[in-house]
Amino acid sequence: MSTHFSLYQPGSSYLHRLHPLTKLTFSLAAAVVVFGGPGGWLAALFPGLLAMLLLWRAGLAWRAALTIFRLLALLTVVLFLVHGFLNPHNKSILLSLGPFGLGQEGLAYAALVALRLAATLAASLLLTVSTQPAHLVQALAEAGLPYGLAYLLGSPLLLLPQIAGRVRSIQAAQQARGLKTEGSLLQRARALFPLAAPLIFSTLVDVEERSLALEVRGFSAPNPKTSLNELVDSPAQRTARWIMILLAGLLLAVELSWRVYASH
Amino acid sequence: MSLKEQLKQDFSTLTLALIAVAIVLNIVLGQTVSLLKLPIFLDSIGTVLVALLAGPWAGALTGLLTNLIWGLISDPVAAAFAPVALVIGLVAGLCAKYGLFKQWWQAILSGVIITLALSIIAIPIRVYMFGGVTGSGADFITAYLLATGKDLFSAVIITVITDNLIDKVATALLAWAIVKGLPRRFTARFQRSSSVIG
Amino acid sequence: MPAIEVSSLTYTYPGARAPALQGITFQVEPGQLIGVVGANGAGKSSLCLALAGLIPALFHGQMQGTVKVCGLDTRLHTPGQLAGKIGLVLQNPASQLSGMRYTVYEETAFGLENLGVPRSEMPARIERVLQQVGLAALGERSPYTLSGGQQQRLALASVLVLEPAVLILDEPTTMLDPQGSQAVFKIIREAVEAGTTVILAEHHLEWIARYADRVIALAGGEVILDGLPEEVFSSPLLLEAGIGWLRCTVAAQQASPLGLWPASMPLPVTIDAAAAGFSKAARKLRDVDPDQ
Amino acid sequence: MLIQINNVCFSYPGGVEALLDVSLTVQPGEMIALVGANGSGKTTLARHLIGLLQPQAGSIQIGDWATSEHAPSQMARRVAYVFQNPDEQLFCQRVWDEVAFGPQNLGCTPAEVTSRVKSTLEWLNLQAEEQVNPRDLIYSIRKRVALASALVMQTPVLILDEPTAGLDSREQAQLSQVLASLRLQQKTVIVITHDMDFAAENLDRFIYLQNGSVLADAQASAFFSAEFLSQTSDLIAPQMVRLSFSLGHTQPSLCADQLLRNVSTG
Repeated sequence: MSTHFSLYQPGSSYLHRLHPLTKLTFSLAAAVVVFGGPGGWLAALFPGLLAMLLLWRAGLAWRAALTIFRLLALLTVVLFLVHGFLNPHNKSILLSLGPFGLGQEGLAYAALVALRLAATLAASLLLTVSTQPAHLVQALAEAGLPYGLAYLLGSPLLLLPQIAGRVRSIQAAQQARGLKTEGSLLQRARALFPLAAPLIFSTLVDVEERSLALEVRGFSAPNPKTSLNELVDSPAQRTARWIMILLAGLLLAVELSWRVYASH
Repeated sequence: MSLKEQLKQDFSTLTLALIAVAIVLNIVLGQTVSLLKLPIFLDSIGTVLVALLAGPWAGALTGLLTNLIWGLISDPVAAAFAPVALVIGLVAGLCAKYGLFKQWWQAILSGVIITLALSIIAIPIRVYMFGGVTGSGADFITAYLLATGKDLFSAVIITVITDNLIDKVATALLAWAIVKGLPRRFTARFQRSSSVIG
Repeated sequence: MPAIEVSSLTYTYPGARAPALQGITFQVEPGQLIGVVGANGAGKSSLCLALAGLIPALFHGQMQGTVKVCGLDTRLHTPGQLAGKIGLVLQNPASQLSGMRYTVYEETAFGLENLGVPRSEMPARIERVLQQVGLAALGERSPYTLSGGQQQRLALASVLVLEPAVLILDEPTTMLDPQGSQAVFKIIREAVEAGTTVILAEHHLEWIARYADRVIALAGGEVILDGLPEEVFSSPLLLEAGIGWLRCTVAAQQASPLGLWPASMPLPVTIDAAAAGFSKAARKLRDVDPDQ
Repeated sequence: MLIQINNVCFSYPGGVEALLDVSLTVQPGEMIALVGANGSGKTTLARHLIGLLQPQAGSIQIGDWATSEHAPSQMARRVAYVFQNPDEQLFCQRVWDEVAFGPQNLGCTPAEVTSRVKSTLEWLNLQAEEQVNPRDLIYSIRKRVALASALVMQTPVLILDEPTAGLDSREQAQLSQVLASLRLQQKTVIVITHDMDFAAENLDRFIYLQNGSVLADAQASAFFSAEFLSQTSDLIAPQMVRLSFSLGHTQPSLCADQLLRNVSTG
């Protein structure tokens, strides 16, 4: 499976051995705390640092940091530019460049948004970098997620390279019939249907054979399913999950009631 | 037909297999579009196709899962916009159900309706979670509007609508043309496709 | 109890004008290898889907008559219930991968997991079937990096691991090269020797003529011939139905008026039978005319 | 149209199915079978001929055009390619538009397009299917539509990738007639195939690839020598050839009449 389609980094650190639901709960709880929590610097900083610490102990911090940089660098720059210069709340101008002034409030707001995104991303990477997608899907299925949904979460990832490979052979086939893919916007727009339609048609018509193959392998068999791979879980992790859910729920409830109270 | 039977029918193995590849098409078609350097994403074509063939619930699920999976495998920012993708599928399915995908001009109208509906969800997410920007080309529109004195919220409203209008209309038209061109024996297996092919 | 009983099976796809299958009746004893031949559009695939119980369950449409496999009426059992009894292999290797598993070993386990086979029993069954299809060494490989031929053998393994009593293959070698095809045919023969009943729809007439216990020829959705390979593959009906003969049979037929094929011998349907006949005729020519 | 392939080397980014120093000359009007196992480089070589792939070393000339200097959409004027899977090519709502797509891209006038499409559909007796949605046709007829959409380009060179896969004997007979008339029109035809029976009866020169290099290049009767066949497991010789050898003939027969002549001479 071509790795560039997944953030998963094979390994055997303690993080890899943690039950997928524990890591999923941490990621979701962190997101709730960051965006649903009291909203100050601390609410963003704490989950992010905790996630990076856990990643660091598993030797995955460097890869996570790189991924965060790759995904957020451009966004952060744009945030600072847009809010630094254009945020309506800018009062105290730190630096003026011609008609525009760099507002302190705008910069602070941009920094907070960037920090929140980085923290949530770090928490989600804790899950995605150390968990093989199929194991996450299995964990969800064992936790009662309907099998059909588990299939929908698991299979696209593996079908991706197969179907992506067709884009090139379809382009070849149409170019062999004189289709031009460069030139004016209109010409390129006209080339869209001859390139997109065969990909969609061949993929959709393929669905019938794919669903037959699943049926014949007992996909909709009525009996409870078993699994070859055993996911190690422990009572400790189970309690940890409940604690995280309670904490996040508590924080959210406090924040909501505070906002309701403050608005009257 | 009770909701339970409707759901059971909407989510047969065939529909599940359809949704799985539709999720892949949402992700892969971006490649074809960038190959042609066109100003659209086509990242919800699979969602709309499923909505037309298997109904609003299946369409909504396709959109939701596309962004969740895309977030899982390469860009967690996309996961934040999963509710937007859900709305695209739901609204497309409803448009089809009420006969708004029979003719090509109705598909354009549906594209506009989808754009307006998704904006209701996309704008708050973009403002509160991302401070109004996502690092894509559309940020220039927001920046320009802010520079002309608009407040962040209204700047983002205009950005989201202009950014999505062309793409969603193109997506609706393409989906309509595809369903029209699908083999008769294939669409016959989806009771809901009759709302498009009639 | 016969492995398969089909009685006056007629089926029309939804929205289709003409029926795809008409009044089909035949029985198959366990452990037999049945070849199904027919021109494109004659109903080979529809018959395979009906025998696998996927028609009418998944395709709706109108069906008359009954299909019983291992004594189970396919209209009274869902595909999920038939999964352990009937295996089906289709034409495109890549689209038969589950899309849920990362290694050949796990892909083979997919069916066992669906049927709820206990985890302890899985390794033995998986290793045996991977040995059977010659993929034992590739257990840890990703199914998506295999060649077409290897993927088709994996499709076979992931069905044979359920130990079905009946195995149906719908043109399994069309997308494979000769080596891939021979490997698939070898696995099919071994499955038959192990007692599995096999229905093989194929354009590759030569292999069927040599190894099938019986051949059913279809045209326009009806059975036009049902008999031993020697009878079916030398019947003029096959030519009219656009199925055609093997080239060695055609050669022998052209040879008989020239006295180059022994009148006493039936037309050959295999290379070996043709070689035997022509060498006999050639010897007779030399005895009659020694100085040649 | 003369084809010159000079010392072509090529490997995919992953290093799969490479071409190793392939040199071939194809005279106008030759009917060629490009054979070998999957992954031996057959399709890779064919894709070089229409400029879809550019060699890392060496060059390819189609007439006076070097494929490195002409975009594929230009090469489409000289080389038509029928791909193995018709479903990765067909996209129109009607067979007529599908076949008309190529000539329209070449800039033919509407009148020219109509006459070309009409004659090509008649040639492949697809008139009845003219207004049908290609995807409502069965697989083998879709293959014929893909063939028509290449023949309508009326190019001097034609490449067919596995044209017989999935065809029944009547459809194969029809394809033989198409190849026969292409031979009369002095077209250069290159057929990638595993079907040796079909190739022996319709094509003349056999080029055998293994791991990206040309191991054998000969006329049919010389190609199917007992010694060569014993070395390779990639090919299954035509039935008539195997029958000749098991009858002890020295020369392999390629069709029934040839075999009967050899049998009668004892």
